[in-house]
Formats: sequence, structure tokens, C-alpha cells
Amino acid sequence: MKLVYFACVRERVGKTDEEVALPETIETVAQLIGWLKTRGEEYEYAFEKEGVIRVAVDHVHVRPEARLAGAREVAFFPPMTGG
Amino acid sequence: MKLVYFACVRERVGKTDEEVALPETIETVAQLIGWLKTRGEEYEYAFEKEGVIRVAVDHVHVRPEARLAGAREVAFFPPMTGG
Amino acid sequence: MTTTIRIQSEPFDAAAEATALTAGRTDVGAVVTFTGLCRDEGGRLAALELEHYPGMAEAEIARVAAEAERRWPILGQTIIHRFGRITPGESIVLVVTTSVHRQAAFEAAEFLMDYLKTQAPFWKREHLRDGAAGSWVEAKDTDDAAAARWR
Amino acid sequence: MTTTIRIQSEPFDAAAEATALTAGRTDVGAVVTFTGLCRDEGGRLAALELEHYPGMAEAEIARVAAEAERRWPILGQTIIHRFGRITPGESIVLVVTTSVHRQAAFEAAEFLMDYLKTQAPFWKREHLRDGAAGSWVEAKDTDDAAAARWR
Repeated sequence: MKLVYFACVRERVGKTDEEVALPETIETVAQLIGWLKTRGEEYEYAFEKEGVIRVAVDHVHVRPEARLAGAREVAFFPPMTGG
Repeated sequence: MKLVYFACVRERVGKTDEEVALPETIETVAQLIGWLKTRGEEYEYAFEKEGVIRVAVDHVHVRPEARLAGAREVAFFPPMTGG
Repeated sequence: MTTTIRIQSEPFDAAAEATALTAGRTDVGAVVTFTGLCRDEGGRLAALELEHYPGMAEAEIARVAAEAERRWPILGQTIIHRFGRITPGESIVLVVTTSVHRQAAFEAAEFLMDYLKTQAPFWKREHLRDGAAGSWVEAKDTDDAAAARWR
Repeated sequence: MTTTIRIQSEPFDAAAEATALTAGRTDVGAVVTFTGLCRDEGGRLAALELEHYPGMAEAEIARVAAEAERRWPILGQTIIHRFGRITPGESIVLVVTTSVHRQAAFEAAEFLMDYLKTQAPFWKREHLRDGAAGSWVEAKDTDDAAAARWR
């Protein structure tokens, strides 16, 4: 599964994207974030305000309880400030 | 006092404007309309739907009870349809 | 605060008017432009003829513009209303508003249009495609209702 | 119904986009154009840097545009959002809507802007005039509230 990061999340994680092999126990977006936070300080820092971070699965906004089955690309980013 | 007419009121009265010398008893816009309606069929026709006709005194919208003291120009017209 | 009001028979250049309100400035965050066009009403109309009350048209639009300035933190507003014969596809009216943020610019533009429709002394007459002089356009209740929401 | 969506780093021509939605037509009565510009925040900013999520930006704006089309009888809509470095006075975003009557064009344009602000994957970073890289622009509660009124 491809993970992509934008804006302050990208800066904190220290990369724009990465391929990860998820443990089979990770079924939802919230579980994925929990798992990422165990992978190092940079992830802990990036997701410290977990409730604020927005998630998109295959280009569609989703909630933390969304399931990951079939997802190709999961994106993490702060609230949008375009327009 | 100058009276000016626009749109369907102008067409019904048959003129764009006229100077009138008002009887001293005419003090309000409503009284002026009542007096005009005694001046001929064309005025009766123009003001037959009296409640619909709008009035401006010296370029300012007014209500029928508005007083005419000091007025130089009184305009009569149907509801506006600009924009 | 810049307010420009013009009543004219000539066409106008909406883009040039918007540029005039923003050129050389770095404080404008939002520009809203409204252009009202003459429609042919499904092919029925050859033209609209717009009659107006010279003098009062300028005065009334100036009053409406002053009210918009009082209500919203707009940085500039331009209002142009044409009169005379206007054919389908041509522009009739232009409102441009600028502000720091979008809400003020949007609301002021809508307010100006709602008041122009119901308060500015202009009257439209239809000219039909079959050559007949059509009737005066009737005022719409929906326009009165739109203006009423700002009271 | 014509929908045009573009995500680009180049500047756009708002007037040309509006003309593209009306040229050769006689059924459009109302054109609303919204342009969002980069401000210098009282001289503090040298530029804004806009980061975006390619692919999702187009997809998300297409979803918002489809929703606008479902809600209002609009005849056309054009949405352009720039990315990259944008200096004060330059345009960032354009929304043009056309309709028979003004209310649909105004409401659709406001809806599109409110949703672009809160749903489209773009992020603004400030570059300060003193040369320092400033901070990411914070999302505003007022933008969330503006978007919430359409629900």
C-alpha cells in the first residue's frame, strides 16, 4: 500500500510517500495511524494531533473508522487551506 | 411643479413631462394622484391601478402619504424592472 | 474605498472594470463580478429596450452603493447600468465588488443586484422577433422577496 | 451544461473564461465570477506557496462541481485553482458560474468557493518578506462554518 503525505505532515514524516506492507490486523484508517505512530518519533510527531489530521483513501476523504480493504493509496494531510 | 412620467405611465398619459400649477388644497402625493385623475381619461387610465404606481419626489422614492411641500419634480412610474 | 457608478448606452468591459479595482493593490483578497445579460427567451425576443429616469438613476444607485459600503467592509465597488436597445447576448448591468475576504464581496454584490432590480428607475420593454413591439416586462415577486431579505 | 476544471501553476485569464461560457449563447442571463487573490497581509508576505495533491485535487473539485450542478440550474461552471509560488496581487483561484437567473449563479459560485476552501486538497505556506520561510496557513473556523451552511 502506498502512503502519501502533504504539507506539515510531509515535513514531519520527512518524506513525500512510501510503500508499506501492513500487518493483517490493521483494518481501518485509525488502526493504520496507530501502527504508523509505533514506527518512530517522526510519525509520532506527525500524528501527535491525530484528530486534526485528514485522511483520503484513493483520492476520497474518509473518516478514521473507514476500512482499508482494497485501498491502493492512503494520504495524510492537515486541514485544507486552498481557495 | 414639474411632473414626469415613465414607461407604461408615460404611454398612458401620452407625454413625458408637464408643468402644473397645483390647487393649494393638494398637500400629499396621494392627493396629487387623485387630482390628476380628474384631469382626463388618459390620467384615469394611467393611474387606474393606483396602488401599483410608484412615485419619486425630487429623485427619491416616497409613499402616497408623503407631503409635496417644496417639491420641484414629481415622477410617476410602474415597478422598476432594471438590473 | 472606491465607488464608480455609470449609466450609459454603450457596452462596458467587465474585465477592465475588475482590473481597475485591483491594479497596483496587494490588499484585495476577493473580487466578485456579476454581469446581467439580455436573453432571447427561447428565440422570442429580438431586443430589450431599457428606459430610465436620468438623474434619479444615478442618485438611487449612489444611495444603494452607500448602503453597501455601510454594511460590508468592501474595498471597492463598480456599478454600470446600460439603457437603450440591447440585443440578446449583450450585457445590461455590471456589479464588481472587492474585499479582503470573499463573504463581504459576495454579499455586497448580491445586495447591490437585488436593490438595482427593485429600486433603480429602469424599465424593460420587449421587442419581439416577429417585429411587434412587445409588452413592458412585469416586476417579479421573486425580486421583491430577494430585496426583502436584506432588511 | 459545461464544466471546466483546471489545476495549473500558470496564471489564468478570468475574462476569457467568462467569455468562453457565454460566447454565441442567448440563454445566459447571469454570469458570476469570483477571483481569489494573494494578499501581502499588510506588507508581511513576499509570497504564498501552494502545495496540492495531484489527482485528488481534480477528483475532489469534480465532485464539488457535480454537486453544484445537481443543486442549481446552472448552465456552465469553470473552476481553476493554481499551485506553486504566487505573489501578492496575483490570482489564486477562479470560479465562474452562468445561469438564466442571478440567484442560481450567485449561490453556486459561493457554494463552490466554500467547498474549495474546506475540501480541495491545497495547502498554503507563507513566505515572509524578510526572507524567512513562514508557517503553514491555519484552516479557519469561519470557512468550516461557511461550508456547513450548505448541508
